[in-house]
Amino acid sequence: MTKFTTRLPLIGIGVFAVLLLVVAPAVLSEHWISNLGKYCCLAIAAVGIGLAWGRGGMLVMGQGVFFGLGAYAMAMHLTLETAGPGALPGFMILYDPLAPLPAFWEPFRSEVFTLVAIVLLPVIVSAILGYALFKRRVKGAYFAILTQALAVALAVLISSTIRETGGDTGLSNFKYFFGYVLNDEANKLMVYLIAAALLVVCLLAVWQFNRSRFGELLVATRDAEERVRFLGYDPANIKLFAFVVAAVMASIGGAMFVPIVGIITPQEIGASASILMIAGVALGGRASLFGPALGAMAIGWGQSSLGSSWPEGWIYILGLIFIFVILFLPMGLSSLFDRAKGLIRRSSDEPGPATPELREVVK
Amino acid sequence: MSVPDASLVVSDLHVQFGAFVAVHDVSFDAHPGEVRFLIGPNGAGKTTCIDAITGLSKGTGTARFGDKELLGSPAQKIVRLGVGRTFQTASVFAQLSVLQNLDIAAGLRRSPVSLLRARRGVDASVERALEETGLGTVRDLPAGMLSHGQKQWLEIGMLLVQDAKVLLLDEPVAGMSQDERTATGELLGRVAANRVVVVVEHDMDFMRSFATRVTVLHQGRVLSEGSVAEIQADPRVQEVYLGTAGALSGALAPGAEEVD
Amino acid sequence: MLNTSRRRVKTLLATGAIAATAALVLSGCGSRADDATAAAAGSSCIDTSGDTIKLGFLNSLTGGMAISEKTVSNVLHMAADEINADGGILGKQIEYIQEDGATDWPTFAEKTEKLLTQDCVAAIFGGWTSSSRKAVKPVVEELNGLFFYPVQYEGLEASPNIYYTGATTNQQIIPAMDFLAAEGVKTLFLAGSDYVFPRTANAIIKLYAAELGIEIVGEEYVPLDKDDWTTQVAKIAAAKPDFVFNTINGSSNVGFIKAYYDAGLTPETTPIISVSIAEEEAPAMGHEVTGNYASWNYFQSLDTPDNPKFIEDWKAYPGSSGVTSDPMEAAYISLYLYKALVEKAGSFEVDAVNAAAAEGGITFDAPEGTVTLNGDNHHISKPGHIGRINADNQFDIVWESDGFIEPDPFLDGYDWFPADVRDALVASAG
Amino acid sequence: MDELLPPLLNGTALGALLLLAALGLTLTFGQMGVINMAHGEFIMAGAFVAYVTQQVIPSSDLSIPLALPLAFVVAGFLGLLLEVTIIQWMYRRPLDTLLATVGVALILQQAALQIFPAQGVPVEKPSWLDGQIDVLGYEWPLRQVFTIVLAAACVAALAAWLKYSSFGRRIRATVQNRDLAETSGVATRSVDRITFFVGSGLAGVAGVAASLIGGTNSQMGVQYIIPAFLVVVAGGIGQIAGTVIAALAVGIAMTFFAYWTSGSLAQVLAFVLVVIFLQIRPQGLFTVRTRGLA
Repeated sequence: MTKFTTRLPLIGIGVFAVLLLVVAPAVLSEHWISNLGKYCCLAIAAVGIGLAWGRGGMLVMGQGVFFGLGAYAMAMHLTLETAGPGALPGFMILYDPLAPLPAFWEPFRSEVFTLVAIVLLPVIVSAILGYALFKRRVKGAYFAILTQALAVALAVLISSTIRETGGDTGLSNFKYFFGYVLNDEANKLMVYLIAAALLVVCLLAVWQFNRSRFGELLVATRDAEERVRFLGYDPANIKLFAFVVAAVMASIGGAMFVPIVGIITPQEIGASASILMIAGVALGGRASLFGPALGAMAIGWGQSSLGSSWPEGWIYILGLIFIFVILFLPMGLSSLFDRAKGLIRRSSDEPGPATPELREVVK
Repeated sequence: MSVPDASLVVSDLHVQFGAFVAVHDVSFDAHPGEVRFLIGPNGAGKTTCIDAITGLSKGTGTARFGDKELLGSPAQKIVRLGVGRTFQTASVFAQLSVLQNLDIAAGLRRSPVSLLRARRGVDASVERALEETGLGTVRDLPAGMLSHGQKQWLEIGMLLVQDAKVLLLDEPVAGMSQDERTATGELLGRVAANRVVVVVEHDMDFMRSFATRVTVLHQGRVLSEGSVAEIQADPRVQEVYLGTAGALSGALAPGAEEVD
Repeated sequence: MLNTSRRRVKTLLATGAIAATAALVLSGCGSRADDATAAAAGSSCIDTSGDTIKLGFLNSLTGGMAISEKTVSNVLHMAADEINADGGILGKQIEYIQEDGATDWPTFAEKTEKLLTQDCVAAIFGGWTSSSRKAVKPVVEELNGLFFYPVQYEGLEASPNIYYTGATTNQQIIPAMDFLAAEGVKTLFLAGSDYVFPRTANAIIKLYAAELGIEIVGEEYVPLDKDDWTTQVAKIAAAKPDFVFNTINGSSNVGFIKAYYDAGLTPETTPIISVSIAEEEAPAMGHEVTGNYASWNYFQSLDTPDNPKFIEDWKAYPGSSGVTSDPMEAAYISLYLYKALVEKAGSFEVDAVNAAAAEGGITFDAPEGTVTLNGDNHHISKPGHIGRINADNQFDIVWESDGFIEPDPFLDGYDWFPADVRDALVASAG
Repeated sequence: MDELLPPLLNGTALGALLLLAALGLTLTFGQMGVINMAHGEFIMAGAFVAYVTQQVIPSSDLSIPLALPLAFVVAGFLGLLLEVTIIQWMYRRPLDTLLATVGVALILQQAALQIFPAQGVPVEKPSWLDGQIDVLGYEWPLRQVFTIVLAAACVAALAAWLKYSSFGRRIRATVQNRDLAETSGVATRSVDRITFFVGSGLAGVAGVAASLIGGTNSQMGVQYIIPAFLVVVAGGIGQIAGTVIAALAVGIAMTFFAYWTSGSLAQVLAFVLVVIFLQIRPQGLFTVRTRGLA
């Protein structure tokens, strides 16, 4: 491989970072910055899905669970910060004004605890869940359906625990973000930049995973799990690691979603939200580095723009994206890019070692 | 007979699927320096024996490598004890290069943290395996593009970089050309010098050329055991093979049994 | 595969650069919680120079809530067409921008922001669920926009930037309880969907029931999107209450009514009073709902001066569902109320509109009667009505409140509502 | 007994409804490995067929019995259309069928929303389903009995068809070894299509039953899809007996949970229990040894 092609992904991340962190704030209106921030959050979750599904073969249909863990951890902190020291959040008062704050809320008054929880909660939950499922060799459709069922279960649970979690209406009306007034253009830009920077960091992390031995092992496990076992590795551990990383990314995406969008409800973590997260990954290219992030952003943008001008049509388009991409472009739009690269290479009479058409179609 | 530390000793191996007994009290041993063959007609239980020893199927009885009991351990633990295997249909990681395939095999004893770093340079063990299997020229090719024979060699190479002390090979020469068979046989002879090599095979010519000792299985039981000359002379073996496939040297349809 | 150590350094550099950028921004110019210079409300960009005025309609046209919200969107279009035909607002034709909330609450927030900052609409009309309203509320407050919300809700809320043209609890729940007391009901069973409106409504019902001497003999909730009510209905059958108070929302009502009918419970023995079954919803339940009650402010069967024309216009309107109902009537009111406010203020500016509201005296001859805007809490006065569902899935009016009921979202005028709860709620809302 | 009888009977009826919803999946998912997320929308299609039939034949005493075979055929043809246009290209990557059919589900929901009145449509039950029967003092609604009878009839018909018809043998041959079946002269393509037709058709029948129990609207399919898949997975893939037991177990458990706790918690508990159950028996209640957790 040439130096250039091995560096291409890094250059890409660099360009992407400049676009997000420098160009976008300079040219976009406040409204579109806030939208872009939302897409970034979804893209962070998508990058994790790309790792777990694209590289690891685990169709994670319940990423809403982890998105929700991060989002609710953040939202609980912001709600308490908004309520002020010692005060109860407004929605709790009606049902029982004298009862204390539920015990599990109390630690979220702490900024440090909240930040730690955003990372640690998904690690704990996904590790337990993943350990149980992967050790029992649950995979494929079983895995997809079970994770989806858990997302539904969590959404229903939150909807029905109104005093404890705000229920169906969710948590909203946040005034402060770690001491900063949210209703302030400069602070909004800061929140956006944090989300965008986190997306870039996640891309770098996945880039490093993909080129590491672990990345090779993960692909090997996806394609021939038993073979990996007979090379002396426990495939469960390999998948578990990717699953946990994906969960943490979903959680971080969820956490940043809250200050940017200003509301989190069980609907954002339920079945259809979880499936929508997959849509972008499938569109962009599940196994590629940029595919999941760009795909998620494209879906978000489509929802914002096409969903405005032609709402019914957007649902049909979304449905057709699922069908056509999966049917004709299983590796997403990024495979078109690869194919184009192959064409260019061929026309310049420089046969590469592994031209794209030699790659096996994904199983 | 004394059992050297590095020998594989299987005794009273019994494998049952529901009511069907696939392997019935099979015993055999294999020692470094010999190329040990397991043969038998379709459904004799050859592959099932290997499956049981390597943890793919559940079996009772004992299978000891040195003083370590293999039965009952998970597959990946058995591999870590130094017992490796190949499969009837060569299973390599088609999308990864030959080098990456070998590197994954070599990574068995790497620390988890080092797994998170990119590969730098090529391990000496990988270089040796490339040389030994003659795959050096195709090292950067995706394994999916290799010929059938090359894939089998790659699989053997993966066992070599792991420094497996027991190699259980399931029909390694099926579908190979005559030249490739000879090359494979010679490779096996070389690696058997300080390892236990057990080969499950249908190809009788290949067996005759390279086996040092042979066990014949029939309907899950040991029918006969001995040198190539001894088992060829065994009337029971002749009967089984004449009764099923016509002749001892006849080509038995490979791959039609025990597909999992 | 070469040159890796140098590349790793670069990775670190890149990560560091991003961290530095973030840190730089963090320490930047945004205001902190303790800053005296809290951000000023967003400045308006409403364009009044031309002969049109832009308004935003925000309803779920796709997703689960489209079932209900499509009608609201449609009637808003009808109201806009009517007003335009009549000369517009302050002589300007309404140019409405329809947005889809897509049954997704963050989308409601996003579209609100878009309508206010990109399209520069003068006001937004729509929403249905409390979740959608709660998503919109911080955005309109921050950007100082106007939002008109047309659905009955759980009350206990007030915002300078929201006008509520649906009923608050003292205009729907409390009249229903008064009706039950007048009927001599002694025992009551509460059945609701498991979300904020039924939970809050039932909390209030329980307080008021204690005051009225009505015993609550059971309380059951089922998730919003679930049709299966058999277990809960079996409990109702076992509890044998005089009446069932139904706060179920959406199509889950169909499952409830069918299970109820199946169990042999009838309006003669154990009638139901509902607060979310209207002329739109009743047909989907067939004859099995006939004979039960609903509490609303508006019914199609109301005999008021302005109702016949409203019904006639709606039936003729393209895309009409053929029947009129309370939420759509409230949406219809909302646009006319806005027109009245603007015309009184003589301006589309939000602060001017709010000032006009505060002055009081804004009325509109609505299909439900002449409603008056309360300038303090931005709700409107409404008549309470109880209707009984007849075989045509219309409602026969069986009870009406003593005149129009003044809106009282925080239940100030009701001593049985605990003062400490009210104070805490008002404090947290402010 | 007084306490336990109503939830037990109600739970059985709920289980029967789940069974109807899941039965088609034992064919399309169990036998063919296709994860059809539009199965819930096929149920919806069946319910709308019941409505349309009722518009043509106003007497519900006649229209509902007539709607059952009609719904079977309409949903079956929808399934056939799906198989021919999309699924047949994807047998080698079953996991991807899940995502493609999510798209189909979205489109069908939106189409139903635009074709039919948004609020949903009424489906009247036949008058012979009015009333209750007395079971040890509990007035058991006849409609619940009907659901159970319908589910039992569908299970019996499907099981007999698979077991005794020559077509059933061909399905089993195709499932066990597609290549071998093909070389032995089984037209696997037509087997695929007919299997998908019947599996989807069963969703249509479930839709008629569902239209008598809850609302008939564009969103109705959503609530069935996840429980139906859980039932199939818990029952053991492709196993009718396992599906029957799993459906009844989930239905009864959910009803008892709802009886003791709340409707919301019942759903959460039921889902979590199935996940835990699959920890203990990842292959489900019953299992064919040759099939892994693919």
